[in-house]
Amino acid sequence: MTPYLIFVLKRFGQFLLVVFLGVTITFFVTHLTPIDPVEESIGAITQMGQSDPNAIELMRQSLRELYGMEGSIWQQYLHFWLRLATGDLGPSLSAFPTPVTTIILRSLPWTIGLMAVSTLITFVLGNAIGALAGYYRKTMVLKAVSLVFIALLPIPYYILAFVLLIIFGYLWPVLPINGGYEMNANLNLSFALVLDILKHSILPALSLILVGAGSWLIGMRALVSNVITDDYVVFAELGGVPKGKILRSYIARNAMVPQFTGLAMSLGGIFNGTVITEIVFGYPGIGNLLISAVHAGDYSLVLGLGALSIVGVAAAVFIIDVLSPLIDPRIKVE
Amino acid sequence: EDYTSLPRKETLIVENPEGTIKNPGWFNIWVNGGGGVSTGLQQLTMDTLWYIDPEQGLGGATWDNSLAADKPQYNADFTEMTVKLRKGLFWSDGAEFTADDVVYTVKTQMDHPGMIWSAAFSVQVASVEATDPYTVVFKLKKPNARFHSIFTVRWNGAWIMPKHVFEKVADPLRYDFANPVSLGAYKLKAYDPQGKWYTWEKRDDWQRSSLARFGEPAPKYVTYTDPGPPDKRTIAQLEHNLDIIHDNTPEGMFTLKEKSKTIETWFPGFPFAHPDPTLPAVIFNTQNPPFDNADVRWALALLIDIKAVDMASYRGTATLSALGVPPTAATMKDYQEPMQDWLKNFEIDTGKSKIKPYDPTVGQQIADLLRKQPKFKDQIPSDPQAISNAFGYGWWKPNPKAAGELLEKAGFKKSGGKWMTPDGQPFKIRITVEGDTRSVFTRAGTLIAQQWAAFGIDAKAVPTEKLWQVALQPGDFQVAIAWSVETWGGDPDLSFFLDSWHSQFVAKKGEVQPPRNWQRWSNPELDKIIESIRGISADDPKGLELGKDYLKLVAREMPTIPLMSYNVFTSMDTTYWTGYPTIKDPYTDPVPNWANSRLMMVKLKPAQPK
Amino acid sequence: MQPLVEIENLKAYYRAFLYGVDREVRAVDDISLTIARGEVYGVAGESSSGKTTLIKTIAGAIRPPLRVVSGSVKFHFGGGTQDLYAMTPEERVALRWKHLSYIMQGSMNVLNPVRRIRHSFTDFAFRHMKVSKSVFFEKVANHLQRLKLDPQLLDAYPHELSGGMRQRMTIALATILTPEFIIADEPTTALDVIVQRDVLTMIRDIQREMGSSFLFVTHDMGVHATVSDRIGIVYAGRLVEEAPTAKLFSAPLHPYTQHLVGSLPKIGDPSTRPSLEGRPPNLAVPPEGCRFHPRCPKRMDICSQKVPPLVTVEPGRRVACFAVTGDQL
Amino acid sequence: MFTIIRDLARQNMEFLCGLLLFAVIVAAVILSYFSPYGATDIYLLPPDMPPGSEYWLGTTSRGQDVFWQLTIALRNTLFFGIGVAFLSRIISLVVGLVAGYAGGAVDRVLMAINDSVMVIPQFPLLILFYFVLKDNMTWAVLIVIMASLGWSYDARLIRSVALGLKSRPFTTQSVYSGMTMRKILVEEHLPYVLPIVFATTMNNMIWSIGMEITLSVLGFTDIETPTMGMMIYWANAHSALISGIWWWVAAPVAVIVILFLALFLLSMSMNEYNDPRSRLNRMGS
Amino acid sequence: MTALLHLSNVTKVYRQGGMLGRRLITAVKDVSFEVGAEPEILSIVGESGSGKSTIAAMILGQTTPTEGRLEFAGKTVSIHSRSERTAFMKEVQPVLQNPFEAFNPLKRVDRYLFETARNFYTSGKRPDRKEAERMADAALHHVGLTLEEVKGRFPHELSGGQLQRVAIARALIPQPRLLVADEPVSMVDASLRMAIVNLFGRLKNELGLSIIYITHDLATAYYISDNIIIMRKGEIVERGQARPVLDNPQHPYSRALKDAVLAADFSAVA
Ligand SMILES: Nc1ncnc2c1ncn2[C@@H]1O[C@H](COP(=O)(O)OP(=O)(O)OP(=O)(O)O)[C@@H](O)[C@H]1O
Ligand SMILES: Nc1ncnc2c1ncn2[C@@H]1O[C@H](COP(=O)(O)OP(=O)(O)OP(=O)(O)O)[C@@H](O)[C@H]1O
Ligand SMILES: [Mg+2]
Ligand SMILES: [Mg+2]
Ligand code: NI
Repeated sequence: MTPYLIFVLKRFGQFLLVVFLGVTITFFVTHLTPIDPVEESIGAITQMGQSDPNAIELMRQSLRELYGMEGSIWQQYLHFWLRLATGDLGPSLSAFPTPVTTIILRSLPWTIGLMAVSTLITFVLGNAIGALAGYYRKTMVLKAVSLVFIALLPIPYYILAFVLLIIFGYLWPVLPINGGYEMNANLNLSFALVLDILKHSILPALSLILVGAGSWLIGMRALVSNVITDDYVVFAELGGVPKGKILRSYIARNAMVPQFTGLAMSLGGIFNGTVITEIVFGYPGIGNLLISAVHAGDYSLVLGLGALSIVGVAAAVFIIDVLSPLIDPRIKVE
Repeated sequence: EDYTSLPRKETLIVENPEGTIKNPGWFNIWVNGGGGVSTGLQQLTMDTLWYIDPEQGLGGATWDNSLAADKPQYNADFTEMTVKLRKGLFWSDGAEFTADDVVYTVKTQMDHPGMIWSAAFSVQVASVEATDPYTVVFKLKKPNARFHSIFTVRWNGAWIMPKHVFEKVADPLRYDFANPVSLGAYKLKAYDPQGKWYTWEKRDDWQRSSLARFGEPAPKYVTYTDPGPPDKRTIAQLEHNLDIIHDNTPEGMFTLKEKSKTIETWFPGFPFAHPDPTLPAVIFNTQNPPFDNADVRWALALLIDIKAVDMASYRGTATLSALGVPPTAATMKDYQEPMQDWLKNFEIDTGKSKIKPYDPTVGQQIADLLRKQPKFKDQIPSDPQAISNAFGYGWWKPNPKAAGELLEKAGFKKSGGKWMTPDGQPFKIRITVEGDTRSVFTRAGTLIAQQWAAFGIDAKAVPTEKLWQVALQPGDFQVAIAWSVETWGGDPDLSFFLDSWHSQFVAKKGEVQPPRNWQRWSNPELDKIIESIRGISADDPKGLELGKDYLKLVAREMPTIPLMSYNVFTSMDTTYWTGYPTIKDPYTDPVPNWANSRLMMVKLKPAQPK
Repeated sequence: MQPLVEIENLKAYYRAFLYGVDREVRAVDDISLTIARGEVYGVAGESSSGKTTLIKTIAGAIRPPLRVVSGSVKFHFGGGTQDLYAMTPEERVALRWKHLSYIMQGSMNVLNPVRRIRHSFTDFAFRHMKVSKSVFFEKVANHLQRLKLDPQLLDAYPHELSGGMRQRMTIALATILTPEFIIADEPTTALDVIVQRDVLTMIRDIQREMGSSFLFVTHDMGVHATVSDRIGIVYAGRLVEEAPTAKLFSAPLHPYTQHLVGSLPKIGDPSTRPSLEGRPPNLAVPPEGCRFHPRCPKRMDICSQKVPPLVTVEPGRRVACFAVTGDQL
Repeated sequence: MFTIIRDLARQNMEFLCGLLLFAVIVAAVILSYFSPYGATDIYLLPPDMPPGSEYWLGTTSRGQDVFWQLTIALRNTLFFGIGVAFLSRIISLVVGLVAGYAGGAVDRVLMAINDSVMVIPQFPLLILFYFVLKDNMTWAVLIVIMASLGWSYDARLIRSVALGLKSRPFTTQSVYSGMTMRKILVEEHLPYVLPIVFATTMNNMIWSIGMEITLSVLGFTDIETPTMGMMIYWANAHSALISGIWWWVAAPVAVIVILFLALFLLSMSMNEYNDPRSRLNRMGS
Repeated sequence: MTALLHLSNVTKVYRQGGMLGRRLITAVKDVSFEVGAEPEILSIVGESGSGKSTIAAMILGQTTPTEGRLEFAGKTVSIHSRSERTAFMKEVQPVLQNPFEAFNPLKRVDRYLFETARNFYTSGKRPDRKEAERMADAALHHVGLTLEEVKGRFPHELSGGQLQRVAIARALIPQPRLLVADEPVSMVDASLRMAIVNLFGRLKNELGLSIIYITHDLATAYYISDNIIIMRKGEIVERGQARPVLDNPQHPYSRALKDAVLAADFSAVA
């Protein structure tokens, strides 16, 4: 076996351990929830309707049986892993008997689509401006642009998103503000649909980019001002290598290395969804699903989403570690 | 088909207050499977035997025989109910609706615990059979004069299942009922797999549905959608992209009124909102001291300045009630108005003095107060009857002195500006409020807490998500802002909520309380009233008198402090449709998640020619 | 002797604000020297005496807080005369690498760590050679072979090479365009003695082959003895002695040089070596007069009052010490 | 100390701006103790008054003075952010330094814990805590919970620096001076990671305050304690943006931006001051 | 009489690449030597990577040998508890390579002196501040400094020579019997180099200290040491008394090493 393969295998073992620990913690915390999915269901059923107390007691019993909520928490824990081994996350308790996987898979592509694209754009944009601002320290335009992004950073996301919405959806209504596509759209794949989906993603993506770029920018700027004094940069400058080339191939290329780990983390983090984006822009996705699952005490759904996110983050970090020798040739894996 | 929206002029767009539907493809309304209900499913495609309208109803009566041809027929001891069905009604797939469907509905649910009405049928029904294709006979396990209410739509009811569809299904509990077969005037056209919208299309054979009795529904399409948080609904309606907003913040309503020329509301002026037949109140957990003491409860009531609460919560748009029924529709004339004299003379004994706590002029005062704000001046009614309809008849006068006396009577002491309980502890109250979900009541709770705190009580409002499940059901609260009173709206019979207030249903401390009577209050006098109501038929005029007895009892005992009706800020845009229900033509509740709102479809008129 | 580089009265100071105190470090204080075509000129001296600063100033590698206060650096590349501090930045960039290359201190670590070495060659040299890529790399390969480097190493990353190989790579990079003037700052420190020897001989060979001038710095006198034609001794920012290598070692004139040469232990010579007492001078507040006088065994009264001028005592040989030259002025 | 500040202020525009902005924040926090209105009292003033001479930043729809409300909210939010940052910094310092220095099994165990915390989805966890704790979910508890979620990434950073410090010769010198591990970590290594600690503090505060606001907007926090999030929550509950009460939202947003610009400018110029290379760079210009 | 330090057949194998790697590197291969009971300076020379520092680390107890035994004053070196470690450090102290790196630039240099004084007291009780200062001053005297010159100073306020002498003074405080100096002069310039090397000679004579002097520089090894070990690739290729060995090296590698020394003696090159 090559040393690299051994490294990958060991690293994979670590990945499994982290997933195991993370899911275990999430399992027990979710089961602490005081919301009983059965009571939640009864609440939904009796909402503004009939409520013969005797009938409700009967309903309670039959639902408890139906949802398979018997057994100690340890049995349920064991059961959970056994089921998970076959890729089954069990039925959702708030949308019984629909499988958790079905529910998640319905929203997931939207979350991934929006978040992955905007995370990447944010990453590129933030780092590009950060690198430029770190290298050309005196340029006023860059200073101003960085300042704007840095000032956007602490603005509560909810407000920023809402202001965008008011501007582009009300004061100057040019962009759609609700949903992932037009209401009553024909959902057969067509060019028009794709265009419509893109149009609907502009505002959510823009809001994510505007609040997100600042932190990449700050990080990159600091990294660049460190790298800039490294010997190989000075040497290249003395060697008369053109400035643009120095910035791209020497400074940015080296400063990017630590940023990739951050990128992996945020790409992994997209499996958390973004509740506020989904609420403000009515964008489909798993963030809202998560909140409603928590509200409904639907711990099998919460756990499913939690596990997804844990695997997502851990896998992203795993992948970046495994790929790191490619990004930074100095990292040795022997 | 093109990638285009439906013709806007033929489409009615309605807010679905359930928001985004978690399991959008689930249409089996008989199983709680994460699908939507107010998506149009229950309003436009479901039907059952009878409806009671929360307002006045069409055809001159709040009572409507929908699938049934007539009112329910009981035998003398209320152990048997016979239903005659209408003829000539068809499911949207062409099958005829018959008694078999009704029998199937009841039997299937009884056979499948976990279905929504399963328990209710199991507890009551001994047998059900179709004696002929249009007659169903229920035999009951024990006498019940209101068994029919399970098939009577207030907000919803036990919907009738299509036997010909479900009998082919292996397990009705796990069947999603995709492509739902409709018994209403509309059928499913399309829905968003992400659960954001549902669109229904008028049936070609709409005439074969029960709604046809009232005429042809106007909108060809009806879309129920999740328009997002209140501010976005406001924007959408200002842009004429949303015909009916289900609910809004008071401020959102003011903004709409100010900025839009095409907005119609229940009241043309203040308080705009529709008072739903629900009674938000300060609910005490009467099983725990000191709230087991009526004097303490009364003292706390006398510390509330309802005008401030109104301004803080509804910003003046509340319809107040001092009585234990919501100040809406039928109850206005059946209870609120007739009880006024009694209220004016009603006395309580503080131990040191006797006072008359009622202030019949509160509505008037609020109107005067609002009229001072230039923005609203013209929108405030001045006719006394209109004021009473809009703002309620009156409420309790703040009386800190009497409150102090009552507390002292209950053994409390004041020391260093702080009230101490009889056992010497600081009097500490936590008011559980619902937080964001019903922000208006959260606002009310914080203000009441402030008023109590100003009197020397350590009072604070604490928001809890899932107030009902987390606090009310397990009885894990001291005081909450919520409601335990709901009425039919269009019918004075109080059994709808009152029956479950019987002491037989009050849970022990620490155990889960069945819905309603969250205050866990038991009272022998109340039990007697409830038992008397059970013994008479729903439309027996004696019911009204028993209802008044109940009102007097709870006024004396104050197990909850009734505040106001649940005012819903429904607004309707007249750009594409007119003919919405309003106080001038109150044919039904405009709040569109009520199944009764199907009546709107036949009353609407396109605002612009096609 | 044809001068290639003429340095006149060069002064270069560091100015620093430290905790509210304005501090000026006179790291190069009035140095003049001339380097001939084809000559190897070595600069030696204590640590912190200003060797690197001098060399930076000559190479035009000035970055704040270093400032050239006065003096000039003139090159006679291709027959003309270029004044380094009168040129535009563009002109300076044009000189670099084509006529003048500079191997900085720490030359083991000057290659971009995340790119293959091949790219460094493209970045630095390709522009100047008006040939196609393939011809260019053929030339590079030939050049590397001369330095006993396998051309395949072009496709390696710097960290995959040993320290010696990396230094040789840097040297290859600095010499590929056969510049007229090569500047190197401690090019062989931290190398194994055996490797160091190889590298030095190679540098020497290449320099001879190309006929370039070579200015380099080290405080290792053994290295100077091996490579330099002429040596300048720097003490506390000043040139205190300059002499052909053989003369400097066999008959040092300045007391500091004498100490430097005298203190070197030798294998086969077990006699006791003295150590120089006292502290190196602080360049922010250098001693008055001769900067060496506080540590000087031959100190006279005048040494603490007047700065000894650099006097030519015989052709190619200058020294700044009153004890040697007497109070001439 | 004073000379350093004066010095920095004189040469460094960024520092000066940061200092001024920070002074504004500190002044507001101090002012909050002199507020004429109770922090949670509502309907004391006419609602919806725009900014003007009587109410500088206007009043809210709840009849509160935005200015005074803001000072108190700022104070609470700042204490919250600082509390979370402080606690989480301590955890990440302990874990990072110990893991880096001790190495071996200790390192592996600590890093396994670290990574597990890193991958756990924070948001649902916070909401669940909120449900579980209900009334007991005070600010202090929230600070502790947030702190125990917000340390892992920075602990890794600190560990990587500590790994380098371990092989620095002065560490060996300390070991042979007989210092204990605690002493070496606290007195020798800590100063080296402090710049990272400061740099991450700002990010941590942005994160925690952002989280607080998100939780508040969703209605998951104590509504009786005025904070930035709570102000936005109430403004939102009163449709402030759509009904034109923009000052209710603009004021807290402006203050948060000022706070972070101040922190950012200060930490940036301080870092440059600490790093001789870039400090000298600046002087030449 | 037992030797002060005795290494018998010591081998050290490193696994490279941390917990992930598998490549084994034999840094030290079957090495035996001793430092006698009488004070002596033992030089270890050899090319880079030949295992010199690894040997130093093993002697200092920083790593344990993979095979073989290390005895100090007749006892196998075993460090398990903190008290054993303290006792051992009292006897064996290091001098580090780079004086500028050996002190935390953010801390005053006297701190290390006082810490050492307080942690390695020879008398019964832990010295107080005064006593610690006295001990530090005494040690500084041996290296030609006084406490006054050093007290309260930061590393950047001292010259390299001074710093290296402070470092040596610190190592002297516990009154050890062996100093392990791993390339103590490779980072200081020629004029300082002799000052330090001469100091070693004095310490041996005046304090009866044994010193293991690790270096690249054959000339200083020749100048100062009694005995010498020449290493290559983890193995000892030649050993003996320093001067005879260097005057006339036998092993080819020793000869190559000697040849590579660039003589500053000009006539030798010309
Ligand atoms: N960036 C700087 N800022 C302030 N002072 C500096 C700077 N760089 C060098 N100096 C000072 O200038 C003087 C000369 O330094 P220089 O690096 O030229 O010495 P050197 O002879 O090359 O030393 P070495 O042999 O250690 O390389 C020293 O006193 C040093 O402290
Ligand atoms: N901690 C370690 N882990 C793995 N390998 C190591 C470690 N320390 C040293 N080595 C390897 O052991 C070998 C001997 O190293 P050592 O540092 O003892 O050599 P040295 O003679 O001191 O070299 P130098 O003269 O460069 O200081 C080298 O190949 C080195 O790479
Ligand atoms: Mg130098
Ligand atoms: Mg070594
Ligand atoms: Ni022995």
